[in-house]
Amino acid sequence: MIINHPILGPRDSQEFTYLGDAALIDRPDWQAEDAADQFHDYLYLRDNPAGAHRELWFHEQGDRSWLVVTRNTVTHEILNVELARDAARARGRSK
Amino acid sequence: MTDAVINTGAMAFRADGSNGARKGVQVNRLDGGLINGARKLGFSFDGKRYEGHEGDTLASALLANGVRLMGRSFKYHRPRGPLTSGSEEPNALVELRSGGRQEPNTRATVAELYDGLEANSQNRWPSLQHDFMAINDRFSNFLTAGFYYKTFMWPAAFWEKLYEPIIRKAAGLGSISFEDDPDAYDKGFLHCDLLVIGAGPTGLMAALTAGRAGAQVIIADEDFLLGGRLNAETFGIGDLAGSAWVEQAQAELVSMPNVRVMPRTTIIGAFDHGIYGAVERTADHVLAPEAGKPRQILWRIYSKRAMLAAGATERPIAFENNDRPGVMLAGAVRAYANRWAVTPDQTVAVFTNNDDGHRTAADLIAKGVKVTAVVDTRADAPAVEGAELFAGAQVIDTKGRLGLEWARVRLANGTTRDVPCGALAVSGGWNPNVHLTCHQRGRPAWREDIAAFVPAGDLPQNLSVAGAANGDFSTAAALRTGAEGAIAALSELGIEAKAGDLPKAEDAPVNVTPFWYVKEGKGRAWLDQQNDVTVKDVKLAHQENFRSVEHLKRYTTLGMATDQGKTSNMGGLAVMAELAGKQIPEVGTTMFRPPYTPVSFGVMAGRSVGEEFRPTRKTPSHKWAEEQGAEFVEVGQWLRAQWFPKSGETHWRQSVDREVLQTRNSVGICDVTTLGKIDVQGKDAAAFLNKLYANAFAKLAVGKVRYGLMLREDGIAYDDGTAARFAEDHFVVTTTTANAVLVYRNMEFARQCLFPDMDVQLISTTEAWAQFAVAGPNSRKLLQKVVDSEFDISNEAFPFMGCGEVTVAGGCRARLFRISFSGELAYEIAVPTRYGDAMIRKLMEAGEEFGAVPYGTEALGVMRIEKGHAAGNELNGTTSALNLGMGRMVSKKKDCIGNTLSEREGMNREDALKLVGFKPVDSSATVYAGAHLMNADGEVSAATDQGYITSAAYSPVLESSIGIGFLKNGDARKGEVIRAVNPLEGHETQVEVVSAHFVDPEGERLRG
Amino acid sequence: MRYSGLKVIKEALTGHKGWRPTWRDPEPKKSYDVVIIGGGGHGLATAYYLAKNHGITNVAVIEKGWIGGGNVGRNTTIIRSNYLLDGNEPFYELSLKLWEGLEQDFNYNAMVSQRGILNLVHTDAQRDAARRRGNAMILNGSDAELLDTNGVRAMYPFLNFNNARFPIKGGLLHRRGGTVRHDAVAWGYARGADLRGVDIIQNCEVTGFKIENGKCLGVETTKGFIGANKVASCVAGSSSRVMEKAGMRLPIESHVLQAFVSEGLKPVLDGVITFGAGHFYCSQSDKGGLVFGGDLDMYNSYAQRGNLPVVEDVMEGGMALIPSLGRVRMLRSWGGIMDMSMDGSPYIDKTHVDGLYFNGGWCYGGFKATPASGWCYAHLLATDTPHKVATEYRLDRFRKGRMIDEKGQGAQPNLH
Amino acid sequence: MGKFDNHGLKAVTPLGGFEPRVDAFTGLLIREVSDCALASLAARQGDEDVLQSAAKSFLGGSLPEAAAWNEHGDFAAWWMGPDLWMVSAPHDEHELLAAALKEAVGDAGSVVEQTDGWCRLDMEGSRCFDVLERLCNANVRAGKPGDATRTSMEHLGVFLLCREPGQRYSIIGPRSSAASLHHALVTAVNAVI
Repeated sequence: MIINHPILGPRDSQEFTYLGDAALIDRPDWQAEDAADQFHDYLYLRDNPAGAHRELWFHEQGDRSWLVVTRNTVTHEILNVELARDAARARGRSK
Repeated sequence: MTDAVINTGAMAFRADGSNGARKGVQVNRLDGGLINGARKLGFSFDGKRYEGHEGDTLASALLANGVRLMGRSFKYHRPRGPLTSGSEEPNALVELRSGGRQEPNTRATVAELYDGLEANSQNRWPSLQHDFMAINDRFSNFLTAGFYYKTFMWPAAFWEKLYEPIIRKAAGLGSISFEDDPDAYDKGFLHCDLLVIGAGPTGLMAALTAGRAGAQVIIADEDFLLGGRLNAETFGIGDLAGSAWVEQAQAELVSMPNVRVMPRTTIIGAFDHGIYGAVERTADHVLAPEAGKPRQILWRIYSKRAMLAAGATERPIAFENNDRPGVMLAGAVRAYANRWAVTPDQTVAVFTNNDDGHRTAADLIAKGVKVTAVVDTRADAPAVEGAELFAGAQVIDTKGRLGLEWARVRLANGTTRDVPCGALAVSGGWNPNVHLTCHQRGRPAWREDIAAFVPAGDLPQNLSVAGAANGDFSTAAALRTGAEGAIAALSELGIEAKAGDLPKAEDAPVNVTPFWYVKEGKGRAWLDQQNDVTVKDVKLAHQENFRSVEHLKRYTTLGMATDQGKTSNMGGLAVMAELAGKQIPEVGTTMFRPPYTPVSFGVMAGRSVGEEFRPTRKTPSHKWAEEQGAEFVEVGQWLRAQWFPKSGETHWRQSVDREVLQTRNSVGICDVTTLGKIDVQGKDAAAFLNKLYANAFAKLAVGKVRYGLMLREDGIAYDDGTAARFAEDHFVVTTTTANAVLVYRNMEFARQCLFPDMDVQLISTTEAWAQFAVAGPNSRKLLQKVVDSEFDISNEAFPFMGCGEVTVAGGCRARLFRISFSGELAYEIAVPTRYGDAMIRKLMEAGEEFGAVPYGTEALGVMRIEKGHAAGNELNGTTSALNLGMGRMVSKKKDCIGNTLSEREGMNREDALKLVGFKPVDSSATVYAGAHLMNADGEVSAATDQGYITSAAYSPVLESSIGIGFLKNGDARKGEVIRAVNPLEGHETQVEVVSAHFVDPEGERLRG
Repeated sequence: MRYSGLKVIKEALTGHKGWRPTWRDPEPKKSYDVVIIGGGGHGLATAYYLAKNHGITNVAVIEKGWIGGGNVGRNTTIIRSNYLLDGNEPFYELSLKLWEGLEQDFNYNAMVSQRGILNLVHTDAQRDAARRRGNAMILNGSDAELLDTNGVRAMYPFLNFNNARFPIKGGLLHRRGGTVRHDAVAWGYARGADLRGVDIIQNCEVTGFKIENGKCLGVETTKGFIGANKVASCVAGSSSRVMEKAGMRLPIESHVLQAFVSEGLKPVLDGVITFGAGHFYCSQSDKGGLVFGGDLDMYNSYAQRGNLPVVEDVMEGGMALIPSLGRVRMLRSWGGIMDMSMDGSPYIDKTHVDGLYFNGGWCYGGFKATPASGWCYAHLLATDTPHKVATEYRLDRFRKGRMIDEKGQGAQPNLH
Repeated sequence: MGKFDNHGLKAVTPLGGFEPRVDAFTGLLIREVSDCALASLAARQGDEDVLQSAAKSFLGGSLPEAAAWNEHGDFAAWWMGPDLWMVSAPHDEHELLAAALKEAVGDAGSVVEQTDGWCRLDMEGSRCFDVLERLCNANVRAGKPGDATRTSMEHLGVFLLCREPGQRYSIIGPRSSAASLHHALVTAVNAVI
């Protein structure tokens, strides 16, 4: 596979390490009332779609950026790639 | 691409029509052809010596020498000759070469002849002519499709003891030598705008069009001669003979620096996003590769656009005894005649359902071969000049024990005629080579007018198909679609290519009347020649409800042969369709998966073999350790010294005991460079580490080191190490050797994905520093001799868990940490790696007066077990901080990765496993890591399992074997005697539960 | 009809006219006691054991395509009972015991062949882990032997003992492990279930569940609504897609695993060998092909195909282990969808919907589990209590912190 | 021996010698380069511009863009990742490069000594394309001077710096695997030449 890195352009997916669903960015608040449930759902449950899937790839043999890649799990077509840091901020994560 | 490598040797004799040297024992050699009659090549088959010519394949040379019998079939061991002239060959499989180079199942039809070639037939005993296993053929009525599912079940034990060993011995095709392959293989990467797959008229025209437009082009063909069918046919292009046009096109392509021409290169698979796998056979056409040069190269081709111009494969017609040596595809017979100047026999008959078969007859007649009949299933078959035509007729049987002698023909009027022939050229029409279009699950569609599947549906991204591969069978269509395809592909890349004038070429329509198998006769008609699948087998599968194409293939093994069904699938589908009263596409399509043709293990492994399987990481003291005669052990990719034997020591335990005792009594030195070191800086560095470690880090003072435990988000401990604070905004974190990469990755995840606004910068410095542990009561004294005197490293000035920058050996920059894994007064000292070799020598020299010893990973392991320090065996991915006895370290006052989920009920059971120590009641007994723990009394079973021992060692200090491990509710059971059972090796040891801290439990030594 | 050698001879002599369809192709009835979704190995085994063990024969197996067309039709055929953890080993030991009597039981030769599985050991830590595992196996009634280097060499002298990057220090041998002719398992169970009255309905896709007041009443299919007292999902790689129709999110990700077969060879490898230092395992089929595989492709996928890097990785492992394979050719590759669970262990459980049951999350270990999976799932469906060897396979185990994590990799499915 | 090398410890090169190793082939040279000091330079959040200008005055020129390298007098730098560079200078004169760089950028950047974390092998000669295409997936034939590509060769992550397309490259890989990297290069050269 070729991942179109937002900074570096097309790079072979072999340079990357795959983590999984980009929802792993949305780490729950540890002080929430139902933190235990939220953490369970966060860590263990997956939409696992057959189709567009937002997922985390780490450019380990490259510039060490984490990327959020939107990829079709049926065709492997890559629909969008963004820096995970930007995606995380867009989802309201900070410190 | 100025260095495009191409063997143009074959071109030199393209026009060479001389045949003076060819006759003689090559009884079936004809005139003309694209072989070099002037260059004779000697070779052997089954020990018998023959001669062929440059440009021959093994099959063409054997045919020239009158040899039709080249193999035996899989199940019935029927005698077989070549069916084809290409890589789809199912019958003529041989063992090529010998010794470590012995190569089973090589298709004689594509094995390029070289001087000294050695080949042997396979799957026969004692000889190809007299094969004992041919007795199976007599019992074929019992050995029908799937018969083995219905029998061999009684008595139950007989399957493995009797039936299966016989079957296994009889099965298989070629054999390996069991010697290591002596050849090297390479891998590489290529990039292009347009990859053209296949160098027949379509591919050549596409490459010319794209090359002239200045695009980066790669054109690859599995054959050693470019041109595809043009080499096998007599019709010309423009004013030139087909092969002459090829020569001209090739010369132009080779002259273009932007075109890479790759003969002998098979595109094996279409992978995601335009990546193609290609195997280039660089030395299979010579006796042995040059030293250092590869036999084959696996290229990963990154293409922006690709065009499949792979042509088509002819399909046979099934009829009774259609598998005798001499029964061949008509296009193959034509190729042997026109390209290789060979006829399989002096008398040939033709059996066809389309016009293509007639070409074979015409070409053979033109070459002076006697064509005894053209049998055409079509009642309106066109006339043939020079041979008798039987229109509306069928071949219903053949005869000839080890080779075809005659064919029986049912004429249109119902009578039969026996036609003498040593070869029968059969054409059932052509199947486009759609294989690569299926590699990403694209499903071909049926085209009625040519009675074949063509590419359809979702093709691999950016792949187009042209020419015969797309069902456009004429040469003119090939040239046109090749050019048009290239133009279209390049225009998508913004490259303008021009069509130019296409040369004139034959443009015959496809005249085919589908005809798949002859229904007459009680005997067997072969569909899959290699696997011996017959029409009867398909009928039986239908009768037993194995009616989908997938069930059919699996039940009968149709299409599972080394040709991957290229010559058999369509026939099987057609028979099933007819039986089911369905159209062919309703029964199913056959999909193809990579590789297009089988690929060797060697080329897929490349240089990753033997000791080079994976890179080796060496420590800074490696060379010195080698000089000391150290034994090394693999720790991940690192090689670490395991122990340092001294003369007179005959057992590793002696060395290890000595290293431990001397370290504990005086001082020992160990290279600990392999531990991961990650530099963490930034305004939020402390807050960041507070998130990553289960224990608190925010308040660690500058100049101090703290032990830290990292949890996964699921609350399981996965790594531990230390973090040293060099400044308010600067830490150096250590990880275990095994987890260095993982911890660094996880830290980046936290930094970029979880806490993107924290000001933290990370970088690995593992390799930048050579780090040595100096441990033992004399470690300070030793270091005081090495650390420059302006640095006070006394206990007061440099206390336990201190860290700082110093210089050593008169000004060399160093980092000093007062940390201990051994439990002794200990330090770790780091210098820039380039000085590591000198540093170990310096340390040893300074330690001489104390009797300093180097110690390896074994002694390190003993000492950490004596101290009850967890390592990889304890941090095994299933243990929590609680299990490790560090439950209280997990801060409840802050958010850190893993703390929420570590509170789950199942991880906090009352009888949770706890890390404790074990000492054998009988001090001469041995404790084994991996033993399971059982109560003192009661049954030994899984149900009564109390835990397990994770690590064990002989402690020379305690003069006893000791272990640490996890015991249910272990910390409340100290003093209890239980059993450590190891039924695997027949041991059972009574052990006392003790603290895991065997040596210096109060930790006084490290603070001294 | 009973299969036997005599029957084969009789048919051979009478033109094979007597063979009947191995299973019928009935039209679906309006409703069943149990509807099993998924005509793979597990679904068919469940139907078989429902009928045989529990006398429940008013059962339909509904299959989207052709039975046996999923992972039971594409796997590396290995059976074994060499698990480490209490939650797993008794289950796999039951499975292996069922394999051992399976062919006589369902009267179909699936070529269960116990030629042994050898897991190679390269380091002391691996030997410690192998010892713990071997002991766990023995304590659970399975078999294990710990070999040293010479023991391995005696079995397979052609492995790389000369210049290996990761020298072989021994291995854990499980003699009762082996291989099975995978397709035959599906056909054998199908035949056995069909003979007992189970309806096997092919080319029938489930399009939805009918759930009213928290109770599942049946399934909507491409052949219409089929009512059921109990609906049992058993669809391996399609688990998430099917259960989504019942409103469930699962602790499952779908990944692709590739496997490979070489051209046919005269005998090379008698048993199964697993090379822990590289990602490679291999056996040789009765037909002569080397059947081998390695790691997942690592990314979520429903594509049923993989990519080149893993092919290379696997074959590098093969060459590193057996240097005489250099000239052997890989003939075919394929990719299956693995429903990877969050701890590498499966689920056999009720769901929050009354009458709806779930079996899945088999990762790439589903084939060997087929008999026990069917046995235990049938038990759960028939009795509404988990079978005693499958009590841990609960969907809520993560909520409770009771993971069954053989590999110790945590909640990252592609690492199991 | 440089001015900071006047102590009792003698340096060895990544390939283990006292002198850098040179391997000569017909038309191609592989040269170990061990006389460079290296330091990584990372921008602190919010201080990216400050860092750029501080680095500019220290180096005598701008830090390179993504996937590029450049040199200004004694100093060279290549891009390693977002807001992260490696700076290089002759070791004899700049053994304390990291300290000097830190002083120059102050709190705007994080600096880490990297000198001995790496080994560098320079390849020079006309067959570079043919050798490199057997080693890494970088599209070297389309490359230009100033490219700095992170890629891998025989399972080793490396930086590939293009000095002159087809003619001169620097390959910078992990120091502990210097021997494996060197072996991979020499093997590839032997396969090509």
